[in-house]
Amino acid sequence: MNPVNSLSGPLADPAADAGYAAGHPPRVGFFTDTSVCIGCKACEVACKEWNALPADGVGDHGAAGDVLGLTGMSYDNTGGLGASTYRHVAFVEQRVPARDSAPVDLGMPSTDLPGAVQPGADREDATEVRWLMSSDVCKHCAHAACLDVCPTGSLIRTEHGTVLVQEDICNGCGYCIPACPYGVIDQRQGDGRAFKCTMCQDRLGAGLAPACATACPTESIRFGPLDELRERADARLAELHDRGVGEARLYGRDPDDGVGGDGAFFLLLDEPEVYGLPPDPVVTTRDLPSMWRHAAGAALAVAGAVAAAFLGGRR
Amino acid sequence: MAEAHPVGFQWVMEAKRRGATVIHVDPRFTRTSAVADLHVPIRAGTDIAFLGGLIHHVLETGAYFEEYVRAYTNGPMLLREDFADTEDLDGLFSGFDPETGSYDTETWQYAGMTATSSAGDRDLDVHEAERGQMPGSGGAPIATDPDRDDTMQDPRCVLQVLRRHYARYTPEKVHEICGIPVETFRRVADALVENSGRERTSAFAYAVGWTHHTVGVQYIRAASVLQALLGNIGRPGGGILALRGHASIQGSTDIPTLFDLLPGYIPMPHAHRDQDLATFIEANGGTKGFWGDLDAYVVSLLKAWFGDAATPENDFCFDHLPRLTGDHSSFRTVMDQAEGKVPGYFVIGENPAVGTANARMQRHGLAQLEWLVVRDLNMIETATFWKNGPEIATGEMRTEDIGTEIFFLPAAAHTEKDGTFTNTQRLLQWHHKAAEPPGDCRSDLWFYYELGRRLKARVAGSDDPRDRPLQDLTWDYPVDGTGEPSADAVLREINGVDGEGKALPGYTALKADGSTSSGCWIYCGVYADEVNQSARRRPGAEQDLLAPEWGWAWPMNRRVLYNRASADPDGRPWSERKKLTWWDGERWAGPDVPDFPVDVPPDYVPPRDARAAKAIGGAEPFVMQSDGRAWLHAPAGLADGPMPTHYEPEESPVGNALYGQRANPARQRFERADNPYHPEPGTPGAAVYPYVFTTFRVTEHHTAGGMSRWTPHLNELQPEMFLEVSPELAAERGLTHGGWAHVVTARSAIEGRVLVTERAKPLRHGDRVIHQIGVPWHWGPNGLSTGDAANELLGVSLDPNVHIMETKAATCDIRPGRRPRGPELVTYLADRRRQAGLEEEQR
Amino acid sequence: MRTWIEGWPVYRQLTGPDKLGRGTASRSDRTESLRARTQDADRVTQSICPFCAVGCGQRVFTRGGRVVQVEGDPDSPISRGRLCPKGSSTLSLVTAPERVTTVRYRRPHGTEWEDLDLDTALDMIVDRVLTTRRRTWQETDDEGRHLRRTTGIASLGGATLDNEENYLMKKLYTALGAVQIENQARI
Amino acid sequence: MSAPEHRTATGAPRRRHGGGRGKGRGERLMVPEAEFTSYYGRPIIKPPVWKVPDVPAYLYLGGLAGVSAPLAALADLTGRPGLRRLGRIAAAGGATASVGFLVHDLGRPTRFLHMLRVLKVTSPLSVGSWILAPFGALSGATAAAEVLGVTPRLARASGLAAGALGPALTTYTAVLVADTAVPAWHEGFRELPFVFAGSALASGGGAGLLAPGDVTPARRVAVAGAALELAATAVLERRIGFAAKAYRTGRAGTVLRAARAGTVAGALGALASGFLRGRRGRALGAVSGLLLNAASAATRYGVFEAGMASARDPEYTVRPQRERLEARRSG
Repeated sequence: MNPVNSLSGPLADPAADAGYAAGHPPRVGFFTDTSVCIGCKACEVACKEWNALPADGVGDHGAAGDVLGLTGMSYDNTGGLGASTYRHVAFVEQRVPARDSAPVDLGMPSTDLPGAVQPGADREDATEVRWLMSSDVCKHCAHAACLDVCPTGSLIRTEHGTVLVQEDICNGCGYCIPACPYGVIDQRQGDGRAFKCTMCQDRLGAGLAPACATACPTESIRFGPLDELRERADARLAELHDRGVGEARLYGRDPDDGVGGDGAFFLLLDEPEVYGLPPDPVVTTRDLPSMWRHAAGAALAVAGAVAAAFLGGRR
Repeated sequence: MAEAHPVGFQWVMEAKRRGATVIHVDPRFTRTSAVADLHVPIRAGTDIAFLGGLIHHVLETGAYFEEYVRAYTNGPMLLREDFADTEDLDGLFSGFDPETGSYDTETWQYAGMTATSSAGDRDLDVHEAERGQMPGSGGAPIATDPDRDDTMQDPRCVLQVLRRHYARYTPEKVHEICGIPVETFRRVADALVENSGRERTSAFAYAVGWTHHTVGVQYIRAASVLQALLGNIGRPGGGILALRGHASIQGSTDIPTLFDLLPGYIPMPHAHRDQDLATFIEANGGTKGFWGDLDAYVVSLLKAWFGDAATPENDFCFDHLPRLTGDHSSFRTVMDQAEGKVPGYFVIGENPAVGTANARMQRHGLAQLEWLVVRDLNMIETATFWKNGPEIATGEMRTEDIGTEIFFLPAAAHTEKDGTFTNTQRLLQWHHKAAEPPGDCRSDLWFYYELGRRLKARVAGSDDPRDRPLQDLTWDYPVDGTGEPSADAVLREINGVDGEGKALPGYTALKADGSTSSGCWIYCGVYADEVNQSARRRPGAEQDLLAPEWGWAWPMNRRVLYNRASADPDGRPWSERKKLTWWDGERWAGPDVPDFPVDVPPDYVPPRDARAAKAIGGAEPFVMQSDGRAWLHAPAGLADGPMPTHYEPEESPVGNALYGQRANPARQRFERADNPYHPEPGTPGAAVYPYVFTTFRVTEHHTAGGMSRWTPHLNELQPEMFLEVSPELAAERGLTHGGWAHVVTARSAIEGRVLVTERAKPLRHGDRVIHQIGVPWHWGPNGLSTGDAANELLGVSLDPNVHIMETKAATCDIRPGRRPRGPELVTYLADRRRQAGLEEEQR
Repeated sequence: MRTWIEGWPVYRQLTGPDKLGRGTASRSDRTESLRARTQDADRVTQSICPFCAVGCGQRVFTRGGRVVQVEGDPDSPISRGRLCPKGSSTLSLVTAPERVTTVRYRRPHGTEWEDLDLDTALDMIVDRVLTTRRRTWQETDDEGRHLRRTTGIASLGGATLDNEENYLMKKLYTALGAVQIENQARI
Repeated sequence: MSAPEHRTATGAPRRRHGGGRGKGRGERLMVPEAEFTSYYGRPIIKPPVWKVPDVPAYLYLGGLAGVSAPLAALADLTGRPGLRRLGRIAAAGGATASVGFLVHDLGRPTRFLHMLRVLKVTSPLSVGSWILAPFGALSGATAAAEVLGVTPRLARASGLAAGALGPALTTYTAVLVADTAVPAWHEGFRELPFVFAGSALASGGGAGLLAPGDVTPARRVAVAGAALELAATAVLERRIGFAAKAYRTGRAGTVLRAARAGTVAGALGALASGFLRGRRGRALGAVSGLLLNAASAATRYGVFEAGMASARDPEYTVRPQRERLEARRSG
């Protein structure tokens, strides 16, 4: 049984923690294996079609705000997740040493890439290009800061253990937006409310997989009960390591991490920040008890200071 | 493949997961390269040198599948003494006529043939220059067994000729021509050889990167030669897979809306003084193999079209068919349009104003029409060229001056009509109508049915003999309440019926006596048992991998063509791992429909007077070929050589490192003011267009954009025309990432945002660095995201066999900043042409 | 009153298991009534993707005669239910507000589109075809070879046409004697 | 949007912090500084959509109201009608305006009442709403009675109740900003309540200096608040590591430096005004009070801007996390 006020650490059953009775559906999620992602963006389109999301930015070149028009960020003209973009495919182009040269750990960002060749130099054989693609999505954290800070109860934990914005409740206070350690949720311009991936809550209810996972041609996006996905991910990681892909690593899989494990986790081929993901996210509410204690102390100081000011005679 | 066929690519990823090696050969580093085990950057337009290098490697290291080559290919066949190779003639084969720019192919034949060579050559009424237009469906008719040497040691045998032909395609030459390092080349060769043979197979997949060349057909031929040598044809996991780009582009060639073909790859008849049906059959059919039954196919087609009017007495209305006199292909036609010779034009679900090479010429053609019918989902550029075409902006055309009358008829979407698409693996799949089309939107089936109905009504009482074909045309299709004709009934007509009006089971049931009809013999069987077989939808999960009960593949629902070759000459599988079709003692067995007469045993030797299907020996898997074998050397059927030879593209920055002959000598060129070509490499003006560009597609758009530029969710993903250049080229030309640049050719200049990417890699050619620019294909002035069309840049020069244009390799210049606008563009281009020495030459 | 107070999540927080208001207590009416629109479709029609030649299976969901969703057909052994971005955009393709649904006519030298009745348009096209055909008919060439054709009417078709459509096109054009019949397949 | 920073489409530009101290200069660094990698320099977290001046004003006015209420209540009890009257009006006015700014900032203002749909202790904004709502009602009633001159007993009771809630109003806003993933705010979650408390005291006390009659308690409150704010800010900047840069640089740095100067000057002025008699003292007190309020508002705005800046630059998110990760790996 979860402690009812759990704010961080492993959480076996987030739905139970949110009041769902025993027998609720298992916690479901996504395992996104970026090693087989071909960057086709079917997930982005299928998501927008299903959820009837507006396009953000067609024909608008370089206006302020989110990324519009050609970004120059490789083939990523989406930029990031947002209020009308629940799936975002990142494209990272890297120059790396040719595979036939001595193996290097490509994952460590702390050094220059060995063998890097300056543009203009002859790069025949010396290096090759690596093009990483990864479909990002809301992580549906076990400890979801967006949910916990939401003052209206618009953001809830569902029976599937996912995190959902209730459109009929949200009043657009915007608190969830900076609370998210991944920068997922955002306010839709012209609407005012906050939106993010729902894991296709309506489809889940009908026994369907979310639109993105349904479309994904190469099974880079897998949907299912989280326990099964974690097993599958572990097996895939071992397989890749066996094949010499030492840079493969899982991200968000660990229930001991700062958010209690993600409901949507990833197999990455480089450090998370390369893909625009925080390397070690922590749910902000982990520190909330301490924050309240400090605030109480400070409030007492205010009360004390005001009271003390009235001590003594009047002038 | 990951770029343009992502869902098909799932099977490549599946294979990779199971240990397959995936190699991607492409001038550009694409999404496919990103997940391939090896990306091999290649100079655009040099694939035959690369494939030739592999053929050289396979022959010189003895890595070919000898038993397969001996039994199933024409490797042992002896060639005529007077055949001369490119080795002897510095890049030409024997028989070239420099005046007509075409080959007499007689010397390419096998030795010991009693009949003289191919159909066209016997057909004295057909002019030499028209022969390229004869598709040669059946290949060379062979009356007797040619001479052969089964040891394959005779210097005149095909295998030895092939070895000599590819002798100079060494890894070092491949490096020089293609820019592929020797070490990389060896990795490819090793992977290919290691994964071919009895136990393993390799497949080649290609798309328009191989076909859009002046030697496009020979690209595919080169892969065929290589795969035949390695024993990778007719076997599971083998083959050469065309990844076609449109839902029914395969169907569009099977039931062709192509000038030179009748349904089922039957050639259109040529102009003749006195050709009757029998001589047409004799000239075009084979004596052996399934082309030997051409008479049954043609008669059944004529019966399907002209019904009771087609009788043995009137040659089944064979004379109702119009006759060709040469090239009537799209490009030829457009040039005729531009000269005002073609008043009427139907454009149906196509967008040549931006989608076809030398788009400016296309629009000039459109502007000279009297009337134009455009049918499409969206208001495409072909319908609006008179309003917002680039020539309006440059002042070359004025709307008021354009006399073209235009009917834009909105079309129904695939969800709004019944019908079949034939996919890239020859699979016919029925799509059911889900909703009524809105407003005036109608299916193209409705349009043509209605057009035909009204035309027939108008000529019903005519006694003009010209109208007879129209009067005789069968045109009775049931219609539903909305007037929509039944696609099901049309499919049934395509399948064909017997004398009692029952649907035929397959093409072997077709008769030449007029008792059967079939609108397309290769599709015969799609309505077998009076069931629309294309609409079968037994879930894949309930079937084996071939899924024979999903849709229907022509011919006869075979999923792997020539699958007889998956067994050895004795009918045993080459290996247990790779078994597919085998002789079980009584018949050919296995999960697939055997591509072979099912009860002909492996040891069957046809009697000398046997013809057609009966003439196929029990160990001759290539049943459509007149000798039953895969052709390493093509004795007929090709206009530009019996063996693939490396030629440079029409426009390339360097000369041919192998031969004196630079480009395909038989290629089709159009020396016209509106179709200027760049100077040859080495001439003074060549430096004006120093770089290579190659056109490409991205996943987010579809071809010229007619179906993708109006969809918000696709356009936001690729919102602007861009140009891919390497950092090295960006530095050389001062291009800024994210800024504007324009690409210039003698035809036009187009602009786009610069994407400087290390995926683009300059290649070495000797001491020269070759820069290649990637130009995506999808934009035009209309839609949600707009931009210049790549086709503005391209000139028209064609493959001589199939009249397809070269879009994948040409030369250009690139400059920072946007292109000049308005009339300035015209002067700008003319200035560049003058610098290149083209303007005086042309005008 | 009781129902009203029960509708107040704070009350549900205080009385139910979800003290922190994270789940059950905070659920809204809309959340409780969420349904996939595919569940409410009148009909599911099996179709084939109209873009490339892989031939992926599609399921078309319609409600009240309108297409409400298009997604991959899991039964297809070719695509196994998956679609690429273009295939996934099919709903937008067939329901696009930009789609033109009426006949548009541009008269010779005209500067604007005009409206035209579909039936009239068909008759006008029939007129044009017959006139042009008669005017440009070639019975024989200069050498007396039989031609029996017109080179005055050309056609260029896209490769998203159904086989049945291509068949009627080729059949009709051939009977008319038109030979410049071409297709995307060559382009 | 073009991406002028990047010469190519190549992703993950690697930026070395502490520019100019790179390898090429022959310097030997004690500890090689970790490189910082991001996705095309794009922020990792989403910057708040909260608008200026709505949210800084909401923070400031909450503080002003939260201190004015107890000040008024105690002035009432100790017979300082001037201070009482001004405090009651400031409390009610501050609370009302604060709510006004909050509602204005909502994406769906008509759904303001949804704030009271749930009571979530995990949400500082929920808790704050549940404080602000009764506080607003109580202080409003008190001020109404004050202005209308009716029901002084009831006004005293409601004023006391509002006064008791007031201190909470001053510091929950610090939790509100700290309970986010915004590095400059979250890292300062221990200090920010005291910064806000001090700033609130300075503004509330400062406002009290405008009152007629004896304003000694207000002066003390103002000076103590200013001292607390300055001290807490100093501690904050020292203790929160890399995120402190957000408070020192850019617009936030400028604003906060001005705020600090204003606070110091206002506090000194307030102190001095206690030694001056008559109108000069009162005038100096009033000017100081206004200055303190301006400074207090500037502090909140500066804190707000520091947070925004740290949210926009991915380095604030990545570097501390990366260092934490490396420390965990090596330790």
